Amino acid sequence: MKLHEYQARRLLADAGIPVPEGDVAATPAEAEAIARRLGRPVMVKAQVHVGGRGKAGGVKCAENPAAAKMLARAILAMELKGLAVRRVLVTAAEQVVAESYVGIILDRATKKPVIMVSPAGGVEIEEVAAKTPEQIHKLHVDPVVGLRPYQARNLAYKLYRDPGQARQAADVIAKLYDVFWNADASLAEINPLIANAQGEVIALDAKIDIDDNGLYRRPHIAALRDLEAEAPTEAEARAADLSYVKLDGAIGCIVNGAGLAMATMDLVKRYGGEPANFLDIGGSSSPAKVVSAMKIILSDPNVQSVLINIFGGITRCDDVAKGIVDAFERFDPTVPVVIRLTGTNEREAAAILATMDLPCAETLDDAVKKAIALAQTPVAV
Amino acid sequence: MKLHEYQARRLLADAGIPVPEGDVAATPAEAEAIARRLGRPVMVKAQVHVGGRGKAGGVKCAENPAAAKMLARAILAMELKGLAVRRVLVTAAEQVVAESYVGIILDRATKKPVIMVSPAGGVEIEEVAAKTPEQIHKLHVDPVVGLRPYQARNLAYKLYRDPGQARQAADVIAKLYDVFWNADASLAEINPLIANAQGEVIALDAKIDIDDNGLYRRPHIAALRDLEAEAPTEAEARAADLSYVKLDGAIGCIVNGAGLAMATMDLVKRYGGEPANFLDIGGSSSPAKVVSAMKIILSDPNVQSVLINIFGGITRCDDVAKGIVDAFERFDPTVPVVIRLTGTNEREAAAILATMDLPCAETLDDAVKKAIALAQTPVAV
Amino acid sequence: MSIFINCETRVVVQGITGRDGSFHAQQMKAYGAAVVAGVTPGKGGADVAGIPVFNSVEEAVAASGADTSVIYVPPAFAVDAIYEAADAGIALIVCITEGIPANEMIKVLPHLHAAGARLIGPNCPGLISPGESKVGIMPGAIVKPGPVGVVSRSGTLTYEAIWALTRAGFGQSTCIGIGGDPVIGTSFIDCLEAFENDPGTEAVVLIGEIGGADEEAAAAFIRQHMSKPVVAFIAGQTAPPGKRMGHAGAIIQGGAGTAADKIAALYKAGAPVAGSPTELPELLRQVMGERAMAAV
Amino acid sequence: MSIFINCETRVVVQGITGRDGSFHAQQMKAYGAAVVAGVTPGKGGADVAGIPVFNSVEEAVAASGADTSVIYVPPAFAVDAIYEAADAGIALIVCITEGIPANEMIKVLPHLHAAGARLIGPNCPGLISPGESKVGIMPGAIVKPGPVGVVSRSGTLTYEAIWALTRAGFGQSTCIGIGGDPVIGTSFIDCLEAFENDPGTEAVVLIGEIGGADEEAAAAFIRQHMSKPVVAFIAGQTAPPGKRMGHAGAIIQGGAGTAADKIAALYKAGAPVAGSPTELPELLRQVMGERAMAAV
Repeated sequence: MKLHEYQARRLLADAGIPVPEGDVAATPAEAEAIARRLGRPVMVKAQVHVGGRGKAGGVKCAENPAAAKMLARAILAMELKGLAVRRVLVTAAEQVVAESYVGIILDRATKKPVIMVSPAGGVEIEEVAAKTPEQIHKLHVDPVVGLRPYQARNLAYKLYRDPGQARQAADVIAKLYDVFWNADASLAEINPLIANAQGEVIALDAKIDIDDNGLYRRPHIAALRDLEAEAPTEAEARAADLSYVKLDGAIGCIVNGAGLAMATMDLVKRYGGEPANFLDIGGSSSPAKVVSAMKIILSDPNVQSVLINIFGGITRCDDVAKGIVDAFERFDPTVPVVIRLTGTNEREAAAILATMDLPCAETLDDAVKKAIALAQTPVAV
Repeated sequence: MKLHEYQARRLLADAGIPVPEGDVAATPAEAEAIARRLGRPVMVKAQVHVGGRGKAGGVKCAENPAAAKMLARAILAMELKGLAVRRVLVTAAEQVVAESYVGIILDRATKKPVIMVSPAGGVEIEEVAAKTPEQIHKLHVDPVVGLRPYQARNLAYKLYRDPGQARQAADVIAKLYDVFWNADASLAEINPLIANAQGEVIALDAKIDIDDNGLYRRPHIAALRDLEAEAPTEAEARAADLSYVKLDGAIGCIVNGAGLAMATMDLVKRYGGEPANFLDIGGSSSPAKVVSAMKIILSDPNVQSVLINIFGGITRCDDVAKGIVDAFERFDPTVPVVIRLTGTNEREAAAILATMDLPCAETLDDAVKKAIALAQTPVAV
Repeated sequence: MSIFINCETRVVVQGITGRDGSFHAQQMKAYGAAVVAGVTPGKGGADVAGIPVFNSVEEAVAASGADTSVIYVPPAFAVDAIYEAADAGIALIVCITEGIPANEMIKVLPHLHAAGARLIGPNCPGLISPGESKVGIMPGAIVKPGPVGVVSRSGTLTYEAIWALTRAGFGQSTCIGIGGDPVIGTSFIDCLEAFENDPGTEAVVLIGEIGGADEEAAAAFIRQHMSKPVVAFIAGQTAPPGKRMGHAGAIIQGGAGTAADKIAALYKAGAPVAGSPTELPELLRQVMGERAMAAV
Repeated sequence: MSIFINCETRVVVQGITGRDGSFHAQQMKAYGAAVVAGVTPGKGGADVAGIPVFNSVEEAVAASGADTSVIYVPPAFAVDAIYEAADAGIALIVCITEGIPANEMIKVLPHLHAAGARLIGPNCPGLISPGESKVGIMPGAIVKPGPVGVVSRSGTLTYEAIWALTRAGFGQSTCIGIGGDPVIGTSFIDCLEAFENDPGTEAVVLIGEIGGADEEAAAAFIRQHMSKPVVAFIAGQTAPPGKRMGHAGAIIQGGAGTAADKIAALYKAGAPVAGSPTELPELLRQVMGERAMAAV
């Protein structure tokens, strides 16, 4: 789960990391009020889950409250890479003397959190990493011991020579690690971490991604989920405990298991079709999940045929068959539905579906080919 | 630092461990009020740092508030093993169905916290340990991993067969470990942990000792120190950062280092004297500490001579000599003071003391013998 | 022959009285695995389909001599179950549970290493050595004994591949699902090494997915250390690009972990990659034939 | 000859710009120890009496080749200094700092073990190998080179004993104060074993105190493993009875840790115990003479 900047900023501030004063606004008037309260030039920043906001015009500086209002109106009317901007963050503009980078990510290879810092922070940090890797300093943290104060301090001295600023940066790094760990984050990043004209070290922008598996024990983080930022079908899928990503093709796919779902999509492409979605109904699936999945797929106007591919292990094919029958009764699909059920209780499933006369397939490849062929044929049901 | 039962009980309750309702009282009227509020029979328990309170008559049951008042008055008038009772804990009396024992201590040998539980709790627990050691179950906790829930649960099943009670006991054990660890305790003990008639598992008595080295980072624990429970000279010594224990002999000892202080006392005894105290002025001692030490020793009416034994390492003998001069000016001692200063800056020290014509000694043994000899001689200064 | 488990494996089921635990305990037993004990705190003394239940793994091990554990407990308790198994001397721990926070996993792995225990999973289907034993949830009906080792990050995709092998006449030595989480106890490389050392395995099928760099690491291992042929399938060529892990993700990861990257790495290591799971038998026929010829 | 340190020991002083650190850095240097670097975060680039100061131990080690560290930082920062030294590859860490919570120590010790570092202390005077090197705060003026190893839990009491040896003509191989805290990095036994293996040591003086069971453990080691003679002194025969550690203390501790217990254990192990530190030379004369005769 990705947090918005204003949410990540709040976690940082709660942990004691200095951030610029400010607040989030959903309307131009709110933005103006915040700017007035701050009483100095402000930054108005679009709150959407896309990179490169600044270059896309989603981050602007306003000299006064009236300008803040005007800019907020403009930004709140934007769509950035297809996502509507529904909030802006309004913060006091800081005089940036130096920009550095601090990021923490869980490194799968070493199975440790890795902290990366660079004195060359800012938007070009990836270029810095590629061209001058010696400017990126990495530290793998022993997850059992945690980040030791001396380690935060040594990293901080890579960013600042001035002991006072290094002390501030060490404090920021240590606290960012705590935020990362205590939120079950998979990523926590401050870019840029700036020094301002007064020598203060401040987190100017923040990015935090959360390990969804940790949400059950972090209710305060789970509460931050921005349902409006998701497509409605994706929110509906999550509510039904389905894993769903909408794509642009014509072949709707309902599969059990993420790997098999991806393999099914790959075969759709291989045999000349385009998948309409990724959809994993998960392990021990109930008939109700199949119904929800059918509802979501059938609501996609691009879908010209549906492929149900189930390899029963924990999932019982008869459960899935019952869900299919139920879904047909409820939604009466106008597109062909190709069914391939194999594994646990496949005979019981076949018996349940026998009366429905649906196109069936023995193997994965056959099922995919059939779904593609039927999608190209206009069907009257 | 030892906590009183009512203080330990508060730490347990704050951690979520069930304790009987109640409160601490300094007067019979307060005890009566608590008993009235509880509205049921109560225990009135002397709050002093001695074992065997119950056998000494310091723990009584009162059927009603009037009885509580009367018993509190009697107990508050007691001296247990030389310590005045200044407070009583008044708690709801519980019907005890089963008594078990839970204790956590830092085991020096294995360098791990060790949790001990026994289904045979109560006042005879040490006898249980000696006679039926198989009734004592021990678990060494990996201090890096901490106590795992399964470990607490497995210990709990040694105490209760009933899953509900075992679950409660596991919770108590896990929370007691947290209290132990987060207070920097060297000991945390619940004895007895009882099951009452309703099947509830409750900590009926608690004992917590704190590692003094941890107090700097546990201000809420440090604030619990009961200065009134200490002899005034010991409190004065602590305030001056001296380590002091009053004894009954006639030879006052001022020494740097605990080991050397003990060895000096041993020699006093060996050569026929009795030490009046243990006093360690610590490592890098200032003249002011020597002055404080002299003041405390000279205030002891039993003291017939004072032995100052300093082996200079970090401690500089000239610092000590300056303190001696200062102390003589302030207190004009009427008992002989034998001085043995050796090590760092001993010549400078000798120069400072040269005019004072005090009895000096080269070796430890000589110094001790001289202090004893002078103590037996009436001296007019 | 097989890796990690065989007919002497003695299994304790943690969470045996739960819905999944009790079902799969019986499935394992029905397949022929020696399921010798179960654990559910508070249910000690009960039994599940003739399998005795204990309050703790320690008691279960003492009473049954179990050397392998399989965990079917909810994510909030699964990591503690792993600690308990390792501390009780269990040598192989198979964690089926899905949804364990990665932070918990990176803390427990060093403890397992110190205890000398191997963890498979979490979030995995476990493993099956056809005709020998089954620990986990893989369907016993789709396997048959034979010389092919199968290792996979997936669940049902693995079954698809195994079923294709079985139908084509390729039996398996051991099929193992290592789990799809970012942090897992046993890697592709661990399994490849075990298959390389297993006299009963003649070839290996590796089934990967997009994301991470485990397949690339496996490819490097294959090139340097595997004498036995390996064929592969990688799922996710058409998957929507994964959510980027900020700048940090780009900096820490060498490649992007795309299917194309992984396929290229495997080809370079001499491991042909199938376009569909159903093509795996044909690839196997080629590499095992080649090898047989090379051996002549 | 000596244990743990010798003339090749290269010392970095952690907390070198503090009051104690700067004083003792100079004392060590004056004694002849190779004090090659100091560390104080934020003071990198400065120097203390010609010793270069670095921001981190890592930098200090890289620049100076230090292999031994001595720590003079306040208790709130001392444990982190120990981690830093171990992680920087320091092999011998001597922690002078007093007042470190025992809970912190029991957590850092396994880390040191894994890093292969030895810790002496905390709350100790360090060690001195007369004529070779000095790491810590022991006064150089009271020692002289010779064949007697000295190991002690005390500070000034150790000086008293060393001074008695030196005046009586017994020089020392190494004098080591292991520290008086309940949890320390190097035990009596570790030192006895090192002295036993040190060709330059012919006899050992052990100085103990009441409390704990380390002297009893040392006695058992002496009996089983020491061929070299050991003489001892135990302080605290007249000390007021220590505060009891509840029932738990009584249950966990075998004996009460009294001076009488310890003296009895040592005598039983063949290690005579002096009544006063000044009697140690006479005891040494006896045991070393006995040994000399035994060798004839």
